Amino acid sequence: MDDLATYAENTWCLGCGNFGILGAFKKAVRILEEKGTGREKIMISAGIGCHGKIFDYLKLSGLYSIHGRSMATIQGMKIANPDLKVVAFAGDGDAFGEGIAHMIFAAKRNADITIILHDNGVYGLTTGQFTPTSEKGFKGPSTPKGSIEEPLNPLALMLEAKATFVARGYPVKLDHLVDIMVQAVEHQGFSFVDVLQPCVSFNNTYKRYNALVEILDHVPDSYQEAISIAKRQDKLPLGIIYKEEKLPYHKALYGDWNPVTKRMSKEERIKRIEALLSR
Amino acid sequence: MDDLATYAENTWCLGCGNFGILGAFKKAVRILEEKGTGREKIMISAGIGCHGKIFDYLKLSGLYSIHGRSMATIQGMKIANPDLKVVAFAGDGDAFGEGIAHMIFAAKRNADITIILHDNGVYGLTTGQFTPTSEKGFKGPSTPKGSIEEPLNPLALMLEAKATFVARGYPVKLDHLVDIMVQAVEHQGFSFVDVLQPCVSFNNTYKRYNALVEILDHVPDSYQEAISIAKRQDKLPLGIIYKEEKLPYHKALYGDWNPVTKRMSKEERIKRIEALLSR
Amino acid sequence: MKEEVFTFIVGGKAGEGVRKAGSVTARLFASMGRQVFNMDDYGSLIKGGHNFSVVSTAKRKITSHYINADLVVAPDKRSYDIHKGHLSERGIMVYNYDTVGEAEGVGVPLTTEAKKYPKPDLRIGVGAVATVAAVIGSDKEALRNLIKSEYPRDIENNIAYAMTIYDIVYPKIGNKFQLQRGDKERPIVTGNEAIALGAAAGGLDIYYAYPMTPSSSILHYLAAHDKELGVTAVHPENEIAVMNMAIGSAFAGAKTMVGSSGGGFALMQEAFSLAGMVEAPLLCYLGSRPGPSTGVPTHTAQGDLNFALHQGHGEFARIVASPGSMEEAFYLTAEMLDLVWRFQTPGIILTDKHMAESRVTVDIDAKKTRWPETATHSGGEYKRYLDTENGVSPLLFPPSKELIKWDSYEHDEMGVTTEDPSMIAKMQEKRNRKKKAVADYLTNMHTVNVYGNTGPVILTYGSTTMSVLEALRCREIEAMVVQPVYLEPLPVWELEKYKENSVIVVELSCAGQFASLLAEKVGIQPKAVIKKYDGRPFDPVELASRIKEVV
Amino acid sequence: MKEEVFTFIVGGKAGEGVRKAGSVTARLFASMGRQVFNMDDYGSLIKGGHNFSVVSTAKRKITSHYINADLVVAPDKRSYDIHKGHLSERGIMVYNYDTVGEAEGVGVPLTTEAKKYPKPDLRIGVGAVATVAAVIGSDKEALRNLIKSEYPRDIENNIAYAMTIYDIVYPKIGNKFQLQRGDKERPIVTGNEAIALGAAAGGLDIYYAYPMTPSSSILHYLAAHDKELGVTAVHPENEIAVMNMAIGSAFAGAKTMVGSSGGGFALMQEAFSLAGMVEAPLLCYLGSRPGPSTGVPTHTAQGDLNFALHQGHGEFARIVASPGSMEEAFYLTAEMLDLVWRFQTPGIILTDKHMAESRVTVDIDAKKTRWPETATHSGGEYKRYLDTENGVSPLLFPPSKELIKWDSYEHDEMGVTTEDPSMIAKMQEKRNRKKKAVADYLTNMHTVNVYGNTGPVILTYGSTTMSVLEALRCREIEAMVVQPVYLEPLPVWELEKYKENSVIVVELSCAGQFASLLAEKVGIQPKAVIKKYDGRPFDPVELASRIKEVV
Ligand SMILES: Cc1ncc(C[n+]2csc(CCOP(=O)(O)OP(=O)(O)O)c2C)c(N)n1
Ligand SMILES: Cc1ncc(C[n+]2csc(CCOP(=O)(O)OP(=O)(O)O)c2C)c(N)n1
Ligand code: SF4
Ligand code: SF4
Ligand SMILES: [Mg+2]
Ligand SMILES: [Mg+2]
Repeated sequence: MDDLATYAENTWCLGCGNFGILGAFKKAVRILEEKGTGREKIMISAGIGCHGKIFDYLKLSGLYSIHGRSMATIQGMKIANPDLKVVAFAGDGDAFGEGIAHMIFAAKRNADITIILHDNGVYGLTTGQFTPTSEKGFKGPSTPKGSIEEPLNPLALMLEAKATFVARGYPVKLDHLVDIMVQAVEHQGFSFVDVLQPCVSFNNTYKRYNALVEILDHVPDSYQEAISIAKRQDKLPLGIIYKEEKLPYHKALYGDWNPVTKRMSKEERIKRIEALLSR
Repeated sequence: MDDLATYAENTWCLGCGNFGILGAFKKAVRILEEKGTGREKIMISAGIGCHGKIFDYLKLSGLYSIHGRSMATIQGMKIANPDLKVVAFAGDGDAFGEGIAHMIFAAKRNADITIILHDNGVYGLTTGQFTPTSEKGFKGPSTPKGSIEEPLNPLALMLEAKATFVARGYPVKLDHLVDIMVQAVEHQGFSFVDVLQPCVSFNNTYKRYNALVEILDHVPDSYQEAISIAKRQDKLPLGIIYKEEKLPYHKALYGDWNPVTKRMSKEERIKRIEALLSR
Repeated sequence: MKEEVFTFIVGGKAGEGVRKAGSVTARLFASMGRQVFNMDDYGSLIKGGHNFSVVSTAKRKITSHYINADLVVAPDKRSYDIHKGHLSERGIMVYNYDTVGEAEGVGVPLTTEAKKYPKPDLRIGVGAVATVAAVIGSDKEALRNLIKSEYPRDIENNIAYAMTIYDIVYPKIGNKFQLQRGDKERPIVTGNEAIALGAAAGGLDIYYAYPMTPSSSILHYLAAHDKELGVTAVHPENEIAVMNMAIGSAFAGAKTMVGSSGGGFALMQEAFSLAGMVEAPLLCYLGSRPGPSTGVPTHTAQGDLNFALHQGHGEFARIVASPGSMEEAFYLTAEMLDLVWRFQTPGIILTDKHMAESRVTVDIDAKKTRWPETATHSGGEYKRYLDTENGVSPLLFPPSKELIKWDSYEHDEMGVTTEDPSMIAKMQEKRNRKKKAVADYLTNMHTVNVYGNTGPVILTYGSTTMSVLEALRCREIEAMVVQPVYLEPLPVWELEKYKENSVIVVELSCAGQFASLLAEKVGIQPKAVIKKYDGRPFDPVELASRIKEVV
Repeated sequence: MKEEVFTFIVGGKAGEGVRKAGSVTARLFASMGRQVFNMDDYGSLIKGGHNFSVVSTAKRKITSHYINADLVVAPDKRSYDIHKGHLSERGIMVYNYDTVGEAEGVGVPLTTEAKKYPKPDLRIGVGAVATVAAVIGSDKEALRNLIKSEYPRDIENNIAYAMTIYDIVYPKIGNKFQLQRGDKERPIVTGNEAIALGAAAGGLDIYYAYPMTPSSSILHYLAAHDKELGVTAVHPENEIAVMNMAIGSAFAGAKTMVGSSGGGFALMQEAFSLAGMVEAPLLCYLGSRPGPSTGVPTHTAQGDLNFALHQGHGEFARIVASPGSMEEAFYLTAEMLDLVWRFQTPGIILTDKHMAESRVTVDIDAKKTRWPETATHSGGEYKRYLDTENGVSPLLFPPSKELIKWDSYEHDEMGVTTEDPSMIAKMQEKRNRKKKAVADYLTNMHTVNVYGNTGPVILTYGSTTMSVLEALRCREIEAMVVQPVYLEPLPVWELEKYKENSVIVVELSCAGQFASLLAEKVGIQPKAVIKKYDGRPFDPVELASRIKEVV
């Protein structure tokens, strides 16, 4: 019995890379539970798109957000109650189109959140338009003659924005992806997992990815190395590409305060307001 | 007589770096005129902030936009009539806070526009809050104990976003800045000029900049070199840091069409609609 | 239902050609000179789930699909179960014997036959079309031509398969419903196509949009036909870029339009207000779906009326109009382009998924539109915000020796920023005066459609107009249908006539926003408000009963 | 104007301590137990330009500044020229002899004396304060203490300078206006401070905002007092992040609030609708300034009423309220926090620059607020969107063994996405039912302030209430002032009483939005609408004449 599944009907296309992401995340949750992080502490969110449907399929609490905003949503959750682990499933259109500002700033401030990018190089749910990560020349209904824009490199961009955990996974390498997800959630700070996700309906990249992926045998030692791995074109290296320990945002903001569990009593609050008023 | 000035009262603080930017741009316009680009072809825009006031002070046509959007505004102008040269004066809060998505995408698609960043590391007009380019620890009214976020590096970020012309100027080196501006406007594609702009009221950086700036003696040969120059901390190199020729967006979009000057006649349009309808 | 209407439903999984089968069938009927209304009911997914396409046809004008069908083709069990409840009294169920097994109706081995060719799943739709052809007694030649033109990929196999299915179906129920030919063959368009073409006919230069159901197909259509129409279509990084780029383009003299649905349009509101301030002529398209928020993306609702009427902070004139037919969608879009340019202020074409995506036969005369007329500067010193009697200042476009400054701050006539109290007041008055100018202008225009001339008054708007008209037709109810085409300014001068009547309001909203608007602005106190808010458009028969109940 | 009111104006360049001088003077009057209203008129710039601060004081309650002053201090020529027109009949002009030269009034060498110390420009404000002290006959000891506590930097020099100026002024006009002491010393707060404190008193946990005049000072105040109040203040990358973070925080159980002005609030509208859909308790602060678009950032207007009332696409309940005094700003904010948590829907506190930034003596009892009461889950299987009679479902916060799903799509009771027509209709009804629940609840609350009980009825709202009350006071006009505190739902049940009266509406709007709202929702046809829309608040004397004209 799959106690991490809901009754929602799965409507992804047969063969979609999202199945692997769903499966991997369930495994990751089970491992996290074994390691002491109960599922009731793991909050999820998602954007709108095929990727977002994972929200309905996972029996985990959270907030199904809007296009491009799940990374803001979970930052709000984390700031409100830092005891929670927060994870957003994002689409490439979602995170690097509509939501790119939130991505960059979450990284920059080292918000203690995890972003799992369902990177299929296409707006799946809106029938196949090009996205910020689509290759130049990509044909979709808004670019019938081929996209005329350069793609963004999500890994390099997140590194430039000072992300403290950057990784790439591939659902075909399921256990490897599971391991990345576990480490990403455990990382105290901004963790970004770019998942190469084939979209069988609009951008079927299985063949290309199968030929190009290569599991890294170590976590690169330096930011420099991370950047060059992120920018490789000949191969698509998989694994943790960069990892750094740094004070997460909420700790820098209020130390070990917790707005929800350590809330000041009403009496104390009123006393202080009175004091402020009589100053 | 200053025929590039309007009757608007200048309300910048005495000593503000913006005066230099204004002066430099006027010089640049005159040089561009000499080189054949009449001022009536130079359209300007600006965000909201101290920087934005340059719009009122310059006797040039354009649209005084809203916070964070001037780079979208001028892209629209360019697409409508590619015969125009379009320049946006942007603030650091403006361009790298509210408007960061437009900056990245304008660069990525090589929109043929020029961005002049009044980079003062502060929200000047709203009384001194930290911005995306403020140093960690910067004290402003929203961060009275000091900013807890890492600053963005505008040059490196624009390079990562595939800008085809990236430069840094400093109003104290006026003629050097003028030259950069001229080249930026002439560049056919996305040009970005990061101007180190001291704000005497909230972030007086004259001393620091005077000590650290250093005029580059050549345009770097490679993207790699550009990146490392952009990331230097010991010095603040001034000059054109990167330059690349690449098809600008509007040409990739519609070749040598011009939506406004080459507009199809009504008769022709109707004929074609009738044909489409009867298909 | 009068038997003059014939309805066909085909169901199945998304991605299996169901919607295509619906549209091809619509084409088949249209080619017989008949009129057609084709509505797709589909979910927010790419493959799987359950989809269906309803095609209703008549020899006369038809403005709605009917949910009860004379012929259902059910390729799978789910379709069978769902649509057996949708059979009319005389209705026939044709089901896929391979997936449904023994059941009531006519079993056809759609899958077994399809498996004789590659990609059998994608052929089922062709089988459905062949079934319709057989049932209505189309000859095989006509079917062959239809398949050829509509399924250009793998034509031979498709034709072979179609013929096989035709031959299986024909002996059982062939010619069961002999449909007469109509008067002439008409083009079929969706509401969005009508709007895209109407905009083009009205002089559109550039269209900006970020995809969002149900507005995306305008972007797709214009991107596909850009060179052909001389229209540039741009898909930027987000809706905020869309709106601001569009304003920049308008500044440079291009007739621009943007499109989105509720969520995306919400993001444009800051720049909508900017358009009000700089006095940018800007046409916006808002295609509604059930909200709030993400809501039900692929279904329909009229819940964004107040949202459309009150967008943007501050005070400025805006024009909101909602077409009541595909033809009107075409003409009105061109007309709105003219109006926003005439008054230099933003305007909204409000519609919903039901109109945006339904396919209908139309009579459109593209010549009956005009290009925008604008007040243009005629010489002398140019003042962008010249204070004129009606609030409209002449336009001038770059490049020009004159100074052209558009300003988001409050400004003087030159477009230079001001904080001077008397200038602020003057400019507020100038912009507010335009409201009156627009209203005055509309007074001399056709702003309200009135259908019928006796019986109770039914007030409705937008796509629901089509449902109401068909409801009246199908049950031969006598009523007067009054549809304000313009919603802001609301043509109170026309609507006041109906204040004393016994009025029924029909709309796709739970809150009854349209009814409130009429009550608040016109003083109409309706006897009844017929509402629907389950994401689906009205079925004419059901609506007719609800109307009969209240009259 | 009754002489019970004393008004002081100080003008000068921005950045030279003009506003500070105004606020210190206000403090001086307050320390005498008097009441104070202090309004700053400043431009959108940091240094230079022309600024002025008006401080009016009385022994009784005072709810507006007066534009005609008994004492003007003009540090420069521009101030002199502008404010000589602002002198009351008995008014005295004290000007800086060094910059103005020989002129009417009392010349004082403010600059010459200031130059004896470092940074002379920054001292002029101290000189203005010393002038006031001399003119009202404060003793030097009081002045010394005031300077000490209000100008903590470089105290000694400031005191020395103040004493010099006092000694120059005193012989000429010292003790000219002997102000009596009032009943007790009261705190002085701005509207924004009252709101920040009211939110804290009502249980606020987190405040999110991106700076925008005139809302920024809430962010600044809470950031400065975060530890002290146990409130977290966050300034994210943009307004969209603000709103979405806030909703995420509400999900996790934190009482959150966001704040902005028109343009920034426009950007939040997509997420405002999200709050409606997920049923997030969320309090928003909207501080108006003249629009549309960037408009006049540092001035005032009530042009965002319709914008506030109709935000977000789709249909859902929202609560909009606007306080009519600083005290009300305090209590109402706490009350609104309770309401949005009680009904789990977004709410807006609407105000404007005039209220947000003016400084007023207040009587606030912080104990008179309560913390939000929320329906909470009491055990058993949890259903986030349990369909209840009033539409409000119990809340439960993570971490919990129960599944807690908030969903922007249409959803079932568990919060799982649905496209099912009957579920869609059910949830639309649930959310729309909350409107009635809110209205019912408000029926038992104090929703309309009524001042006075005879005379013509004056309807007004928000900050303009303060202007109207002072206008009536200063000219001793008898009238009933009716101020709806809640604007959505509008307390029609209370306002209907005034339908038959002869009503005057007063508002800071060109379009007359408030008057239209009353006409449309209540059926009030005002005899006159007194409007102002030049970015400045009403002056009570001028307003009194306009009221007298129409009654
Ligand atoms: C503000 C807004 N704009 C547009 C949309 C329409 N929309 C829904 S999903 C989507 C794109 C999804 O692409 P991506 O994030 O890559 O997700 P995928 O479907 O590929 O998983 C868009 C544009 C929306 N829901 N909201
Ligand atoms: C949508 C929106 N949010 C906030 C503001 C308020 N605002 C005006 S200027 C400004 C910051 C300006 O900073 P920057 O761009 O760095 O310009 P500077 O004043 O430093 O030149 C802000 C936040 C606004 N005008 N619009
Ligand atoms: S469209 Fe692509 S991303 Fe979406 S479910 Fe199908 S295969 Fe997956
Ligand atoms: S505040 Fe700073 S940026 Fe603004 S005008 Fe003054 S010095 Fe210049
Ligand atoms: Mg995608
Ligand atoms: Mg700045």
